[in-house]
Amino acid sequence: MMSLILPTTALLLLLNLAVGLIRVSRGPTPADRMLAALLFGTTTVAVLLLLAEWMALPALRDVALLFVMLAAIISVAFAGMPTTDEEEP
Amino acid sequence: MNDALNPSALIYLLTAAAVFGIGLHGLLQSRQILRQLLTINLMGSGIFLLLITLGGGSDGPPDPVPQAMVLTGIVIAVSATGFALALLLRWHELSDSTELDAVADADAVQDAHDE
Amino acid sequence: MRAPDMRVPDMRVPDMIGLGIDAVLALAIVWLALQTVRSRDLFKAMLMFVVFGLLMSLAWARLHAPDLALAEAAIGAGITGALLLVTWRRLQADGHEPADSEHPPLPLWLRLPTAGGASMLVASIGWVALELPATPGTAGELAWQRIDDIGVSNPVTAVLLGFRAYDTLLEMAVVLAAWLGARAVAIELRPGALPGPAYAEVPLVGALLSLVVPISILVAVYLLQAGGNAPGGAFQGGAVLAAGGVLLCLTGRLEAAAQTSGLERVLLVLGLVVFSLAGLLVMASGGAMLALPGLWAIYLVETALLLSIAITLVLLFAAAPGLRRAS
Amino acid sequence: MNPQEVIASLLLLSGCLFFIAGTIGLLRFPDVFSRLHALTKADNLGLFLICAGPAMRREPLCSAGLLLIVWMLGLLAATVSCHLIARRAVRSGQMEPRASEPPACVPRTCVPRTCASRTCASRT
Amino acid sequence: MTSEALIGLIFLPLLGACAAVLPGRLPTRLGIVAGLLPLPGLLVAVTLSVWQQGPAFLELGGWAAPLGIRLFVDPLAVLMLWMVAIIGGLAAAHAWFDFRPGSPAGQKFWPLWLLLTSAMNALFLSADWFNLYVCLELITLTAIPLIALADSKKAVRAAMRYLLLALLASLLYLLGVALLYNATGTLDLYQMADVLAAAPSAVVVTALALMTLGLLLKGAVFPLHAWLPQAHASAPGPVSTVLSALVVKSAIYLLYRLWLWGAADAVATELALMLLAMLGAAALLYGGVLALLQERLKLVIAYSTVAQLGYLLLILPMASATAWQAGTYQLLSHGLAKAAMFLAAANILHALRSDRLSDLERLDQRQPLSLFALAIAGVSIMGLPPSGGFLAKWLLLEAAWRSGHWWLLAVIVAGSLLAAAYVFRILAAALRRGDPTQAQPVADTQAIPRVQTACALLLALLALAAGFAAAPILAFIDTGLPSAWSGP
Repeated sequence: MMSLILPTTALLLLLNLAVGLIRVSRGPTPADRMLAALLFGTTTVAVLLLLAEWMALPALRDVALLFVMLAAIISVAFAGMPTTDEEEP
Repeated sequence: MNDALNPSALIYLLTAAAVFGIGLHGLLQSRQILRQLLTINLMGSGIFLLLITLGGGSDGPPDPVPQAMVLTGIVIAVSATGFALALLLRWHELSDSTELDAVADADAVQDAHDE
Repeated sequence: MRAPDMRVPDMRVPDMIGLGIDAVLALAIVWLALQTVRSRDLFKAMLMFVVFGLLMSLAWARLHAPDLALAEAAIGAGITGALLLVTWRRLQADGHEPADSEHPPLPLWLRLPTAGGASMLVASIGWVALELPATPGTAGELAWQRIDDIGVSNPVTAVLLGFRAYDTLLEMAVVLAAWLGARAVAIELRPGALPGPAYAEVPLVGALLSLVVPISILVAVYLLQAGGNAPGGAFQGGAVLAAGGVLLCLTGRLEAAAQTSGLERVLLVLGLVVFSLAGLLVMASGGAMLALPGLWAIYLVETALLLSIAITLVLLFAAAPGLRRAS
Repeated sequence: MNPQEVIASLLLLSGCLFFIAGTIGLLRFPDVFSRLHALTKADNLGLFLICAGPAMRREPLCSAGLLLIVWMLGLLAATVSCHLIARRAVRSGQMEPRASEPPACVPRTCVPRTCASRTCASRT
Repeated sequence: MTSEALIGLIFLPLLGACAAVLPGRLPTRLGIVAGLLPLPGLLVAVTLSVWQQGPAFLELGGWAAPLGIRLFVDPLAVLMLWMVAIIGGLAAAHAWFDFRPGSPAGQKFWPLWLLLTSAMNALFLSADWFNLYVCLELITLTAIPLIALADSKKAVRAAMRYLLLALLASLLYLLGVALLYNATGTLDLYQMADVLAAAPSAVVVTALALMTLGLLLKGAVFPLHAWLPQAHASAPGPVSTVLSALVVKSAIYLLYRLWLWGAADAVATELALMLLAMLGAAALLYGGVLALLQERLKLVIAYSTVAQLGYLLLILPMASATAWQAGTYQLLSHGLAKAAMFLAAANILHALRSDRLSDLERLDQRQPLSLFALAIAGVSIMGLPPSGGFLAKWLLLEAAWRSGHWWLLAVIVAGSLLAAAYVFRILAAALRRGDPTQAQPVADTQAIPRVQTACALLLALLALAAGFAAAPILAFIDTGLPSAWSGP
């Protein structure tokens, strides 16, 4: 049962992520893209947790831990960037 | 390796090839140094993926030697990228440009005049 | 669910779902690579590349390579992305928007067949290679057989610090060379090269720092000690520690200094020196060069490597000769 | 099949639902600020449920603890990230709901009323 | 004793580089002295051992080949190591004055220089394809910042271009290595050579082609040479010297290892060797013509490198002991002569503040010794007797004659004529009297340290002496013919 639910959930989340790629691609502002990238970060963490359980690779939980820990770095780097003309509505 | 080709290995193999080719295409297409660095990293990822796919295709435990090679490769790639970005900043400061012009031997002959 | 008759499909269906996961992952990876190359907006391209790294990490997980997933997570999410974004910001600082020029260096008829042909070549050759009969006595099989001689149970660590320790040592030299090179070409620091105090005022950032930085140290130590018998090791740990440092730089807690301090210099070469000297000492006492005697020596060397990698990556990120605490 | 597994499965599936809801929000909400809501709220709840699922089945407490830490850190990261991104968006003058938005967001009614009105309120 | 010496060759400069990173003048000096001075002594031990006991392997960590990494030393490796020690040592002595230890420039220069020395020694000794990849990257990441140290716009542009191409080249090489590992299950160069014939040919041919392409790019072989001239011409003097005399040769060295050892039994080797020789011939002619067209001394010398590298590839299809002697002797004599020319050019550039050919007039009065060094080295490049270059080209002609590659004879002669033309063009520019009314006063030249002049002169004399002392060197080289050519 669990061996069915776990990969199914992971697959659903991945499909979800793939759909979310549209937002990164479409933008229109850098903030939108950044936001979508953050969504991917969270989704990836969830998928890793599921895979850790399903593939019996507990080390993947450490990977998930790294991702949540470091997710903020990119947005901090992003927020420090100057705003440019193209973002002006 | 097993006779029946592991389909998931095949998927990743095709991915590796595609990523490598896309990276190469991007490298040939762009003059923007930052993007060229991205594409070089893409090509590297393609090669790493190929190494691991080929090494893990068998039924037995995954081959640790390609994994160690890829780990080494990842660290080298990030080091090289770090240096390349520093050099790019220097180039930007000196030339006020973020790209390289086309390369030609004619440059060198011209060289005496544009100093 | 219901009865034993579900057992048989129960074995098969998850495999097929796994295949579905692989397929979605592969498509997303290829699409992201394509977007990295194709999008005219460089910021978008960089972001695509960062997301590409995220998914590569999932791919490593699927390929049973958790060590690589860890490295990709630590380096991709923590270092490369921030490095790219900050460089882009510095390039923009004087009002120039880096954008692709209209004239690619090679004409389309040359570059499309080249890249397409190259990838088809790689695919077909890989295909042939996948079907190769396994040759007995390969390096990988031997590594599994002789792993007990090293004294660690993580085969990747056994290869990195045992069988192929020399590669790792030279790799540390590459890391050092990258920093030396970056310092040799370092540009004059302008104010605003790193985000300044204006930004440190955001109260949430303080909360983030007070949690993430200690945890990054903790996780680095954890990964280091885990490296012996589980995925992890000096490189992943060093990258995590460096990510903590990068965060401190980004939030203005650390700022660029014009000089490299003595401590920084010592840390930069520590990994290389400890590794080399350990190898030489073993040789001097009658052993083989670089044959580290036992687990304690491996941990000693790994600790030094971790510190060197962390400081090097942070300094590479700062693109400055040194760092100091912000006043 | 024991009750633990049933609960875990339900948790996982509902977590998945929240993620999907978040993505729908990301795709269809009209501007950055409303999209932020999708990310911070739905996804973190989803992450919590997905962390809770495996934790149900875990015997050793420490790995459940690790999952808890993962979730807490995710919460923190999302909070800080969204705050910073929103701050930056405000500074760059994106308060206006974008008129030029492609029709991906279609009917106005799909925008949560609170969200839209808050955006307006803070603008005036 | 040999194994300690081999380890020392790699680790002394490496630890020296670490010392040079530390603050203060003393650690830097200590690092330079301890990292470079003992190398010739160690090499004497290695040479004697190879001479008496033949080529040797050293297993690092005590792990046998497919599992661990081996070092391998044979006459070819010894020759390259000697070149690193001598050319690198004299160039370092030259650099001592421009990059004083303890000065800001010296702080940047010396750690990179020592690491580069260590990386080249490691590359010439390594017998493991992946380890060679790491060595190549280390060379790239130390050589390029050294170019950028010149800090002109031109140098940084050349460095950036070189870096991007070198990274691409490394990736192509790595892809080849990845495929080979999968086909053979080993990364060891010599073990792989034994099993390569049994591996599926499609994989092997592709892998070899990719590795060769990468190495041709790194070795600046025509038509992939475009990055080289600017990079070598705009770098600081001592750096140009090692780049031209040693760094590009490391890629050619690996091509030798790949095709004459590693892939000697693989399919299509004959065809590949012939193709490489054709590229060499094209490089020889194209580089020679371009060298004739340059207006700056350092660019002439850099294009001369593009041309002279061509000779090294010409020997590949000849497959005889004479051809091997010719190739290795060309490696040696070109290295010495090119190093002398670049150091002399650096002196001239420093003294005159220009290296335009039109500014060189009355050089015989202003910089007599540097001009002398340039002329002697030019003799070797042209291949006039009694220089080492003459011997190399003579052997090459003989080998081409014997193997019946008539077209190569014509190419070699044409290449030498072109070389003579561009060297004489330099000399003519240097001896020109110019218009006496506009002549610059001799006092305009800047004095340069005597040691710097001496380094250039010494290298030029060594290039000349290589023509006299040939017998023992050739006898030594003969003990280590490529495995493919060891037949009669």
